[in-house]
Amino acid sequence: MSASLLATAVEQIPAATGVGAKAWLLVALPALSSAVLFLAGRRANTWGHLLGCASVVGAFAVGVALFAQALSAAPDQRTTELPLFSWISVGALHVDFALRLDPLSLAFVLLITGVGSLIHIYSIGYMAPHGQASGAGHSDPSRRRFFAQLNLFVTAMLLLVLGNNFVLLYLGWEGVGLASYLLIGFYQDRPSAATAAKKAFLMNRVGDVGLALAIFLLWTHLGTVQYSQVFARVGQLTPGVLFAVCALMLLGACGKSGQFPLQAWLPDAMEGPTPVSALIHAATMVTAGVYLVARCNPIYDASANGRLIVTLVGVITLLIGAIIGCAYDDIKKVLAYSTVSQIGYMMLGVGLGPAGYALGLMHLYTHGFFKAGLFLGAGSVMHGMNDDVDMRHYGGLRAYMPITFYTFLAGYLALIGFPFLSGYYSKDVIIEAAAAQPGWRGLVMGGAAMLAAGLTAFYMTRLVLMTFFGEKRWQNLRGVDGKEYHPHESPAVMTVPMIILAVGSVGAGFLLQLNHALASWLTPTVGELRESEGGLIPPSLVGVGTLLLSAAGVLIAYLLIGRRPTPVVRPEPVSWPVRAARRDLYANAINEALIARPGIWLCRALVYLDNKGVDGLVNGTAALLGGGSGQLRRLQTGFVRSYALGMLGGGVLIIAALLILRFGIQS
Amino acid sequence: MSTAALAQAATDNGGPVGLSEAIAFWILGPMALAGALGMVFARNAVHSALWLALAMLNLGALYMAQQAPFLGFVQIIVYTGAVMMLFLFVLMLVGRDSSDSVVEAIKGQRLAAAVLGIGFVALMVGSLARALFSVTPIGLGAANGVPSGNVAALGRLLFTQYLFPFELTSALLITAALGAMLMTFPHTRTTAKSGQRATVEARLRGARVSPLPGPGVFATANSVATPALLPDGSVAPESLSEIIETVPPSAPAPLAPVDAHALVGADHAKSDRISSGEEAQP
Amino acid sequence: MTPTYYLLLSALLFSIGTVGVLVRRNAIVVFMCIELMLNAVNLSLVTFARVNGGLDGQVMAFFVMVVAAAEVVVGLAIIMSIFRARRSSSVDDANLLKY
Amino acid sequence: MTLQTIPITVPPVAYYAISPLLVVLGAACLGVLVEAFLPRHQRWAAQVTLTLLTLVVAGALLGAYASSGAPAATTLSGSLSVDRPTLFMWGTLLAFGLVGVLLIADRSVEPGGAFITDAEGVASGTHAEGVASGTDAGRAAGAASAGGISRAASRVGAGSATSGTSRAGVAVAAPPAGPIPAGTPRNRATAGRAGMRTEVLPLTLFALGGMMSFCAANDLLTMFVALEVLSLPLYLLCGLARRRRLLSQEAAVKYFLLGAFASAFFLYGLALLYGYAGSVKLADISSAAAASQRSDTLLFAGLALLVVGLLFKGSVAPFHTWTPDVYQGAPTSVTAFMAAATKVAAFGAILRVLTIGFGSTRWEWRGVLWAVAIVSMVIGAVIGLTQTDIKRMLAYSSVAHAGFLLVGAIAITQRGLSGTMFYLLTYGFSTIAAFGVVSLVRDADGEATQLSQWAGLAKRSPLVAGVMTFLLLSLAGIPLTSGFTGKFAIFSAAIADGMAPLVVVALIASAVAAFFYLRVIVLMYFSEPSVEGPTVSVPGAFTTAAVTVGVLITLLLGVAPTMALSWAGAGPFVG
Repeated sequence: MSASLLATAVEQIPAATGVGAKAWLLVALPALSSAVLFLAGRRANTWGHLLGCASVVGAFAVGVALFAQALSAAPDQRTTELPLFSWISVGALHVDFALRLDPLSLAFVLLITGVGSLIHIYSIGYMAPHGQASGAGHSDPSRRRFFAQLNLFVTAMLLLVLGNNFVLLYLGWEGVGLASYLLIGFYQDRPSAATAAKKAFLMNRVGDVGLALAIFLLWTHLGTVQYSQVFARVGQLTPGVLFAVCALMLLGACGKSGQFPLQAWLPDAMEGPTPVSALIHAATMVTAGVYLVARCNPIYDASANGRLIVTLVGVITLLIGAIIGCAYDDIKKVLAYSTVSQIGYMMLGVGLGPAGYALGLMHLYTHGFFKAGLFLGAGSVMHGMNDDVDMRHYGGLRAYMPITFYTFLAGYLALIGFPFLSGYYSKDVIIEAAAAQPGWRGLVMGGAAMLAAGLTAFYMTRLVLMTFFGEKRWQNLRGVDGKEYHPHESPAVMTVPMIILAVGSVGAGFLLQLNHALASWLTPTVGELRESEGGLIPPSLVGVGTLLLSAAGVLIAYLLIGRRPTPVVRPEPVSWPVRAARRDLYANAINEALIARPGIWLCRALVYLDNKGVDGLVNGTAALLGGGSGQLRRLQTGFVRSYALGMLGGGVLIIAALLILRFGIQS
Repeated sequence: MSTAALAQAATDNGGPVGLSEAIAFWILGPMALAGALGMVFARNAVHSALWLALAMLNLGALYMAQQAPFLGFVQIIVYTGAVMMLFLFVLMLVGRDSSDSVVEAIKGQRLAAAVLGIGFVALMVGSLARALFSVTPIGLGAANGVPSGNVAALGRLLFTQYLFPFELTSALLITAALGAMLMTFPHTRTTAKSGQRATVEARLRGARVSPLPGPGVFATANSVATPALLPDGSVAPESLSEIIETVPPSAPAPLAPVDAHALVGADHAKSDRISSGEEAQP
Repeated sequence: MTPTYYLLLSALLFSIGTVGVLVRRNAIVVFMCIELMLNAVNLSLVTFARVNGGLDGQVMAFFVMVVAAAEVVVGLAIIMSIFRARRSSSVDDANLLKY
Repeated sequence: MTLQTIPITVPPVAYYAISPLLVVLGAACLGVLVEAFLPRHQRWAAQVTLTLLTLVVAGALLGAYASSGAPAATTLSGSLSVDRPTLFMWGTLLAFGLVGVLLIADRSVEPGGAFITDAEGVASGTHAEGVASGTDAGRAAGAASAGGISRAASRVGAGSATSGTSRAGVAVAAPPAGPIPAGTPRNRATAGRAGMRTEVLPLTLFALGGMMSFCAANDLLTMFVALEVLSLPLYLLCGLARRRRLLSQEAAVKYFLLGAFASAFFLYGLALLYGYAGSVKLADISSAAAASQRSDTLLFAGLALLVVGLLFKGSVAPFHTWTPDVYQGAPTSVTAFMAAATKVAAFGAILRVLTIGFGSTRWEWRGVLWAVAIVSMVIGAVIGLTQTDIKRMLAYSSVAHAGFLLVGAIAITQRGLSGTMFYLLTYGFSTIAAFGVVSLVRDADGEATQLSQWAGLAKRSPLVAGVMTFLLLSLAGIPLTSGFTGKFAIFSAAIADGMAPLVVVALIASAVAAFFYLRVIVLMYFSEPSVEGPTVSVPGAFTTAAVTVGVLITLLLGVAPTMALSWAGAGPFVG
């Protein structure tokens, strides 16, 4: 079988030259730094964070050089490979440790190292040992450890996107999972952090199992795991296998990217330090699922059903993410659900196939900027507010932290798709492409995406209003540690990255869509961007409708929150939207009955499901395993005779099973 | 029944069971079975050993009936004569008076054992009967009939076909000898054993000549943990027991912070630690 | 009558030995039960040798005896050593390692 | 009847092929002689030199023979089969033996070695003498310093400080038991003075020789004798720990009784198969299965009983129950050796039996072993979650790994064979080094094996914590470690053989198992060390070498496994 497979000509990918031959530095720099920081111990306390930053900035420089080199080459010459060494080679199985430098991976390299550099720099300030507000129990060793782990993450993430085969991808996949686990549980003294880390780990492993199975399937059916060869032979797969591979990969993507039904770990992951939330759980790692689908575009191109399930997952996720985002008071949780929802847009984009790969990736890119900026802004707010995350304790902060406010505002406007900011260019095109799908699909997908855009505008406006406008509710309060709040602007080492990201949030979208810059850059990898046609909703209406819905979202948020004081304590027993809706909208009884009530119920139901259903499932699984373990270990009574009894029982069962299997069936 | 008659039965033919052998089987078999059952049910360990010896003797006779005279004698002389006596010897040394109590400590153990035992018998009997009742045995007439007989034929096999396992058993025997020494033979002390004279000198030149005061003398309780009191009411330091005092009364290990990543709660972990620590065995 | 009855007797003895291991508490008696199991196997081997018409079964039974003898020595040594430490040869008392 | 002599022809022996085995067994006998004739103070050096030399020489002979390209063959009347898998497993066993002997021979981590000493170990095991000498020691200490209650009180303090977590120390309070509490002055003094019992090294060699015979055995009788040859020394070694005598002895008793019980099952299986096939050669059983006119009941009942014995040695659930207790109670260096090498021997034998003897009937037994593999993976992974002792946790990890190995073993294809053998190699080195690290983390009472005592270890010794982290990641199967490549090899073989559901279970089980490895990592790095926490011993050259070798090979097999994989896949079994 393998001989005939090998006979099929696979286009030979040229080896990397010039700067490309140095691409291993990308991975080596942060890896080395991480190893040094892990092993150096106390000695590195004073300079550890600097080394951590320098390595990522260095990697960014290499990435820029690579990008420049690729840019100067002809589009069909931009894909190169850099074989480092033969990793596993036995019989038919051949796995190289080789880097694949192509437009897709380079785009990710720039994002990871670029945003990564900014967040590393920001972390110097955020994790500073002497700041009064950067979390409990900080001291130098924890900062060094933080940078070691953050560098480990960057290494793994770069391997994930740079590998030229699925096994290397899996290596990075596991690596980022591990780093993410460690970083979520960074504040070891908080039980909730440990729980969140555990949950993230478990749900990620569920996804990993899917990815591993998909890789095994590809390997057994194609005899190779290298991208170029797998993609060249996709035609040899039967439709059943093809769909199974698509579905299993999607499972992996769902686990890593926090997509339905494995979304619940992502909001909990906000237990980690805020820079981690910005880098890992907003800009890079959680987009690995999108990367996976985009990377495997030849596989998904071959399976319409495979694409369909991707879009379905995307649509469901973007809706529930947006709805649940309306319900939280925790600033980071709102942003986290927003991330879930935005990644849903990306999944929807890449699930559209050739019509959407570039769009999904563009949104990934712009989202990387503005969501990282928003998280850093949230971190800055928390930094000034004694690490409080409850928006109800904020209010009127714009006067106290102006830089944070304006950078945050830029990210906010970009996210809700304010015209000519980056979100406008990237999100609206996905909505348009989705709406342009033929038949009911366009209607459903486009409609859902537009609705979610309105919801996005609502919850983000609410967040901004509650944080930066209105009464200074914190004046009469004390933090959990009993201290008064003294909001203040963050140091320059934190604000500068925020400013840079804000500039990116404003301008990136325009630049990337100029002459379809990103789309044509990505063409060698994901193919030509194809316009889809045949949607039931006219394209012009989609754009206008999205804008109108967003404006309506902003307006409603202003009416509900901006015009009236926000209770400091979340009203009980009814949740605040109900009360707010009753007070402000009761005149419009029909409106309430038809729209607000069901909306609120849906919202509550989803929050309930999310908290009780998925959380319950995960925690239940953990409890089941733990409890099962506790019960099962009681079988290990310590009595030799019990053990012998168990052995005899096992033996009798085996004899009986063998005899029954052999004879019971026949005679 | 004499062994000669059994050997007679063994020499004349091959497989089919003759009448004399059948009679022998129906006498010896039940006796072996009785020996086995007696071993399991005898409460005294020594009785168990004797019952087992009975079973083994009968088995030896059954070997002879089955054209295996050499094995039969080895069984009786080596197994019953030597190995079982070794058992008895050790039993006399260590476990003679420890009759098993009637109460079963592990819940459901006897019932489960009986059920599994019966199940096992049923499976084995079923498969053996199904496989073999219709098979005609070939018999060892030919194999044992070589000029030098059963023993030489066995020896021939041992040194040709089974040469390697035979050599390998030497490793086993050396291990056994080494192990017995290692486990049970207390070596000479590294310090010279002190004689009577040295002991006397040590005592007379030591701090105290008289015996140590017993616990509880002049005290309000007769527990060994209660120190003796001197006439002035103070505690007699010599009466403090070293063993009891050096061991903290309840010694929970200094617990490290509860492992937040464990899947069980703190109380669970604590109970583990207690139960996995060494409790006094009743 | 066929030699199969020997095999049935052997199966019975083996099972009795097994049950004995499960219900007896004195380590030495448990060990004797294991010896009974080995003896039962020997009976099977001898009978199979006769049924198959080859001496291999008898040789194997011989090997089993040798192995059993060595095992007895090691086993009794181990039981002796734990008896010295605990003053008990009950297998139920050796119960520190659990869960 | 006249006595008549017929000359017998000695079966041909391929001495070159089996020279590694002969060297190991011969050196073991030589070791016994050394023990008998050399004066006490020279024995340790002589035995260690002899043992290490033996392993190196055997390895060199093995390498020379393997590279000579000699065809696979059976020798000694077909008792032993020296084929490519045999050579691979012999190499693996010799390597584990070398690393294990380094750990066993180390005398610097535990002063005087981890095994009982001449006078102390056995004598303190006896009740009367132990209590008496303990009392003597106490009185001597009392007489030496100034008398009075304060003195006694200070002894109480010292006693509780040193025996805070001491198992042996607490056991003193139990009326029937009375070794010297670990950490009492006398124990320390004698420990420093007296050497360890050097008989452990010949015993280790005997066990190694038994393992080598076991996985090369081509008939069931040889396999049975080899099983005993490998088991008896291990039973003894388990009971020889210097510290925590009660636990060690209990481990020995449990291992012995259950091992003898399991080998009786193996033997009964052998008898039934002999009855079925008229021979115990694996190839004959296979051909009889195709041709015999007897009912297959004997074949399958025999197989089942045989498998019970083999699975017991491989610690596959539900025959794993001895594993946690014995791994915990045995001296750590013995546990390391046993965990790595016994697995190789057991799975080597399982592979051979299933491939050669029962390859033709695989469809009948496969489903049953599926179930066994699933049970083993689930039990190992789930019960491991709540363990509080690191040795016990590694034992349950071993049970889970046994399940993974069984997944590879029941795909009796060439790829399954090579994957399983490669996995044995990777697992063995990781686990042997992990136990080596465990032996380094100590407090006043010896090894600190409670997981809670490992909290914050990274702050005390980043290097040891780092090494342990790496090994645990390997056991969890994280890429770039050998654990990943091993799992990859096994699972891809199983998928290729159409066992996808089993692989799904295996992946989930490994995901669950990864959790308890991570838990240790988190504990080491993210928890504050307790004040009275364990220290990390500065290892002697031997332990350093052993752990270093284990870590390096774990890394090497993760990064560049090609060579080992191709060795493992060099050829099929020859029966």
